[in-house]
Amino acid sequence: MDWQALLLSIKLSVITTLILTPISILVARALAFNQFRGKAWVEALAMTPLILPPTVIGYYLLVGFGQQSWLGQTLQTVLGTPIVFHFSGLVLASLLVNIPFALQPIQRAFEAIPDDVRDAAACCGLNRWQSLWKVEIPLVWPGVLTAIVLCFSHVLGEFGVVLMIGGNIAGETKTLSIAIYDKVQAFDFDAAGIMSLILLIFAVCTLAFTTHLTKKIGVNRG
Amino acid sequence: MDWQALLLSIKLSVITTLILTPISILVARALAFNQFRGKAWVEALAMTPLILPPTVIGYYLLVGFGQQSWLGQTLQTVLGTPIVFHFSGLVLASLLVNIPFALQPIQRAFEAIPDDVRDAAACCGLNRWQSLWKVEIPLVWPGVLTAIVLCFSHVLGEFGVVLMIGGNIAGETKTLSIAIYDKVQAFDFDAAGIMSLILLIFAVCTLAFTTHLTKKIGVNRG
Amino acid sequence: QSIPTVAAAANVRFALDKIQQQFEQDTGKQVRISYGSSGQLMQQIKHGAPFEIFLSANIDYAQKIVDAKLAPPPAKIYAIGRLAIMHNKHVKLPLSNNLAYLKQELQQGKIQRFAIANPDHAPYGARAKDVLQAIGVWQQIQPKLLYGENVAQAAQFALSNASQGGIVALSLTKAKGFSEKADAVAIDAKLHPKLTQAMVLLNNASDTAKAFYAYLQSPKAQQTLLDFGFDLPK
Amino acid sequence: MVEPFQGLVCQINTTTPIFIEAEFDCRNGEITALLGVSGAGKTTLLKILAGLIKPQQGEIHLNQRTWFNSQCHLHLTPQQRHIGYVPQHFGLFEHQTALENVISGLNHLPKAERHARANDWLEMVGLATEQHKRPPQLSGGQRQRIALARALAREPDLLLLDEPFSAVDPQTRKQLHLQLLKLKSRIHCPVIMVTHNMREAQLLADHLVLMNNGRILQQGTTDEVISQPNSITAAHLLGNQNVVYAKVISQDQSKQTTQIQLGSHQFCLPDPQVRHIGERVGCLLPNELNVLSNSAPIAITLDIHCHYQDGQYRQIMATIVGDHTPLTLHSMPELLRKTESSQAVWLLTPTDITLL
Amino acid sequence: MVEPFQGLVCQINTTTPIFIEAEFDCRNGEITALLGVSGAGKTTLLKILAGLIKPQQGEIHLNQRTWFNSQCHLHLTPQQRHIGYVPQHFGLFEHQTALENVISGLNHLPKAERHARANDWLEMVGLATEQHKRPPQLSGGQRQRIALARALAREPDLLLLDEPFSAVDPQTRKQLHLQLLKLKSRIHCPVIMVTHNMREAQLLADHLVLMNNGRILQQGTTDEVISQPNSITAAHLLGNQNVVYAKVISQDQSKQTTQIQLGSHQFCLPDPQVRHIGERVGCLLPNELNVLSNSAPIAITLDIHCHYQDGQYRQIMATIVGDHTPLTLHSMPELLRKTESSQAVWLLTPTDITLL
Ligand SMILES: Nc1ncnc2c1ncn2[C@@H]1O[C@H](COP(=O)(O)OP(=O)(O)OP(=O)(O)O)[C@@H](O)[C@H]1O
Ligand SMILES: Nc1ncnc2c1ncn2[C@@H]1O[C@H](COP(=O)(O)OP(=O)(O)OP(=O)(O)O)[C@@H](O)[C@H]1O
Ligand code: MOO
Ligand SMILES: [Mg+2]
Ligand SMILES: [Mg+2]
Repeated sequence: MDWQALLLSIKLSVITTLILTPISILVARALAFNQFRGKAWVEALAMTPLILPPTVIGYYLLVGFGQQSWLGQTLQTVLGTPIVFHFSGLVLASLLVNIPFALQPIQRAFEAIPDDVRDAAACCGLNRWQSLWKVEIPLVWPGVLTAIVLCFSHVLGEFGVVLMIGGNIAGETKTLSIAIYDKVQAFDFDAAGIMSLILLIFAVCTLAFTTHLTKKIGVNRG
Repeated sequence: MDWQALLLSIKLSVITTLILTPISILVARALAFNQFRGKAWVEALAMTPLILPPTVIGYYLLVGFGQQSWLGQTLQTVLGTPIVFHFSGLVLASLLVNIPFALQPIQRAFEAIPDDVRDAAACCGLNRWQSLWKVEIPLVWPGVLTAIVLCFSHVLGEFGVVLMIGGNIAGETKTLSIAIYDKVQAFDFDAAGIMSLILLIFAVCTLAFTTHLTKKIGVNRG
Repeated sequence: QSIPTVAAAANVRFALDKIQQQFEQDTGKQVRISYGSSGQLMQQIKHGAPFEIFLSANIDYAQKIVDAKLAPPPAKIYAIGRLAIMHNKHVKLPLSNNLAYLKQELQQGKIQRFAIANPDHAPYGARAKDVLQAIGVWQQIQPKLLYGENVAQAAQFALSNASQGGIVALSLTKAKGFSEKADAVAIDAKLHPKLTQAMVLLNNASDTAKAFYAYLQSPKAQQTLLDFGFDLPK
Repeated sequence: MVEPFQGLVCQINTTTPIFIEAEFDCRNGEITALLGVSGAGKTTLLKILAGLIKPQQGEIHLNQRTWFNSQCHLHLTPQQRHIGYVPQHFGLFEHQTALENVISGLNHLPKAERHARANDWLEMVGLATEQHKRPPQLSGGQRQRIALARALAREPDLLLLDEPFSAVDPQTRKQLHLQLLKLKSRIHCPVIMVTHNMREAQLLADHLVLMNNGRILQQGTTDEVISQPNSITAAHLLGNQNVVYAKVISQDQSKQTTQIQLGSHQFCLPDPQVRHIGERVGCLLPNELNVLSNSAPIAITLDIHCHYQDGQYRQIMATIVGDHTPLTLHSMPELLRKTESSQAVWLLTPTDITLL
Repeated sequence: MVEPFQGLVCQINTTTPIFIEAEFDCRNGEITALLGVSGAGKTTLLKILAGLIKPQQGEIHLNQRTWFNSQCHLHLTPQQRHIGYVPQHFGLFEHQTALENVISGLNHLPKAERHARANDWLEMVGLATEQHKRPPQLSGGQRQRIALARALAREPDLLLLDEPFSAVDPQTRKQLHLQLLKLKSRIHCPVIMVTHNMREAQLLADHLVLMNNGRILQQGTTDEVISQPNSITAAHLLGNQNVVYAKVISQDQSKQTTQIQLGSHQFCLPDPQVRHIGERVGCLLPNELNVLSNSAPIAITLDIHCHYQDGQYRQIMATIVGDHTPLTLHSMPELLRKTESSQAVWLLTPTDITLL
């Protein structure tokens, strides 16, 4: 078992989730409550990482954030390190790839808030922030929880993009998923097997939990 | 542009979708209409490929269907070719990985059929098959279409598993996604760029289409 | 008649591409090639990958295929590989064949990222590791190492100016798209054990595969290998 | 020779999916209305009759033919029962036109006849001109009528209607009532109709079955049940009734009378039942404020909260002094003018009040 | 000196989100009922008054204070308007207890006072004992009352109620009506109440506003509007009315009379309006079958489809011979006994019938 890789994966998951969740809450709220031209396109764009091949994402990150690009050079000056072959690059990639996992459940949850509840909040004199904190967030909480669980477990398993822009640096960019691949390449099936088993169990439990949660919410709402 | 890889990817997508769709319709129907113990676990299991790392899936396929395994050897004797590092292996992997993409939308669609409609069908004297063909399938059709589009585009982009059990054989297991990876390794960023662009455009269009479709169904039902 | 597949170590990529082209011109027959690290390919063959020729970057992996009775002996040595140290043209650091500057730059903290192939299953990675150990910087450089899945990916990593270079196969640095972007210097062969590259013709090989196997040993193919910086076996 | 019973006989008893215990029958050509609060099990009972749900015990027969018998493990499917069913939410096939919907119910006819038969029935419910529209393009009332036509066109052995007029505006509802009344003479099967609406039941049904918590609370002819609810729950179900609670003060067993306290009033009523002192009992009061005579022995003082003209009569909302249950009463307008103050005296005889 | 108008004045005109054109006012302490079919724009109008939707043109004032003026680009937010709003589906905060829900509406009070005030109002609507339950644990009627308490506890300047008694059973509804009637004297603000229920409007409202397709069809005091609907649509909205269509046969401009054909009957009616020959006009007929006198000049033959006892009176469903619009009538029982055949003659004077 490659504990360092597991720890790195968990660190990546935690950081990604911590950054993505609050942003997703705000964006999901905006998408749920506002109608505007081209909204379907924005939503489609936000879903793109779900079906876009990881190699394509990897390619664009490599080209877009590599040092040959203007963006990559700017970021390097700002951050002091290059983005590719660096943990910060993985964070960036994870953020990008997990947008749909974070956004979708929260947006659905916001959309499920009846208009009447928001109207009532406004008419009770609650301003936008009070309404968000006291009324909306408690109501979308199950959606947020689902988003967190999905993001977390999905980051844990991210592979293709990391393979392309990570560089497989132990303790820095060698995540559990890469470690498994590595072990398989090096014929160490036993080690790969243990790590796979851990991720498999984690994935099934996660999903049983979220399915259960979703059902419960469905029942409560229904 | 690697046309052979594109063709192979499309072939893989078509075959996977053709196999998966009818099976998913039956399974989704069973899951939607029946309550049984452990159903939440079955549903969680069916969702697992969505968050399970591709390397883990790849590992298990390799171990389960590789020539060193009993199953792999039996299948090889039956089929005449090995499963891993062979097109049939990719089909198997795609089927597995795409279960959630095929099952979810169809199951949701079946669940959305009001009980009253199915009751009315039975009371109109339609037997189970007549009810399925004449009433249920037309009603879940939008869900089936979503499943087809999602599956198709997701197979087109599958990477991690294919990398592990494909073997990168041109015309056999070298899909577009792998071809991009290969081109990047051959420093041929231009070719990789064109292929990435094609997949990107395809993904965005697909999603805009399905989002639009989902919205339209929502409106019709609402 | 299906087209036979050749599994080849990533280091012969550009040379073999050219040989394949020549072969197709000369014979009208076709082969297709899958590149990977030698270890990965050997393991895929053991799991039943339908390759008909295996060009390893060392002799051990080829021998393992023979030992597993998947190919008839002997493992045929087709080239002697050479390593090169390289970096992107934008990296304004000097290169030398004995890596004299590398040690210095490491101490000055000028090296943040340095690419080699994964020594666990890519022979070129293992030899690169030998080189780094030979010049006594292994401990120091290890945390900065980018491991390519195979030597071609290592070269791709090294080519990016997000790294300060890497140790890759000399043959890769001779590729067209490469020399415009990067500087490379061959590494003194004395710094590492010899990269004896061997190939085998697998049991299931078709006639075309056999023809290609023979073609690889033809003078024309050997000339191409020489052009790409390989040494030939005596 | 005695004619065998022609119609539906149902006697079932089950605890899954919910508790249902029901024993009743319905003759061919008669309408039985099923009343009960939401969740009483009305839809479930209908589904059991349809064969959609299998009860645990009991028997169901139609015209001497057995549809269900738990002892012989006999359970005909809905397809075998040949019924007409209008589900609570219509259950229309949204991808089919009105005509196709009706045709879908005609599997038992030869293919050639179906089209003509469906057309006939669409005409009968006044939808001939809408036959090529799909349900989403039709109004609630029109959809309802398609569902009705689909059920009727089957010429079923049993017609099951689950709140068949729930989703339509009052005008259309009136029209549909009229249509069903007209059809009543043409339908030769038992009709079981679920409704929440007392007036609808009164208008259409021959028999009433009141349900609560899966049990039959009371059944009988419509007039019988309405005039004599046998419990407070039944009285509440019948809706328009004025039920208030009173407290038992004393009881005279020999005279069979009970002294009760109603609000701040006390009086004696004939009452065959044995009561405990202090027990709360329901009193069913009349709907009319009828103060013509002065001879009535019971005088109840009412707080009148508001009154308004409703056709020829004056509708009043009032409470008994000392109680807070709202009562709805009507009276002749001239009567109320006399008592335009916010209080009125209601004169009743003991037989006007029923203790439950 | 003239008192300035105390209450709500609304005059607005908009095409987004839907077309709404409305001009009306409501004094403090009075209740205005908004009636209209589903989709008429009632909820939208309420949301405009609440400040949740901004109309394109017009003005809204409350007690001489401007809430909205399109010309000055003035539009107060709901928060600034200080209103009490009970949305159509209550809009309770499901994660909060009944008490917390009411407290949520009391932002304008110092923190220390909120708890006591909320408690008071929960008591007022009879929910003191349920204060720690969350909405999902409460019945529809109880939820309704929490929403009402939350709106009322704010002591708002304007109270907006969107079908506030829609989701409760008839018994609870009666109780809530009574409560609102009692509160009416304590509320010193205008109350705008949406309802589908004519009886409710009659019971509670001082004024009626009838809406259709975003326009005000008719407004006035409750009695006025109910007794004199000014159009067929208005008559339909008022529900219980009997409206049938007749055909204009001829018109005598000098005598201001119109000859119409109703079913298979023809007769002359006073009518100030100019009609086209052959035009379809609505006739508003009375609700009573009143055949006491023989002197009435108009005799209409009715097909009686069914009749049943409703309290003291007999409820009848009938159609005019030659027409198929269902009419609901009531009569004294003894009258109907005379005509127990399926036909009856209805004697009317020309003033009993209103042409629309
Ligand atoms: N399959 C089922 N499994 C468990 N509970 C059920 C099932 N079907 C219905 N119920 C429950 O049984 C109760 C009675 O349901 P039913 O639909 O028969 O009521 P109903 O009398 O038709 O009410 P309504 O007037 O609201 O239609 C409800 O509480 C419902 O939630
Ligand atoms: N934001 C909106 N955008 C577009 N259309 C809307 C919007 N809100 C409401 N509508 C439409 O406007 C019409 C009137 O809606 P509204 O809710 O005001 O009706 P209502 O009179 O309250 O009906 P109900 O009695 O069913 O509550 C409906 O057809 C509705 O679909
Ligand atoms: O087998 Mo390699 O050429 O060292 O990657
Ligand atoms: Mg029901
Ligand atoms: Mg509304």
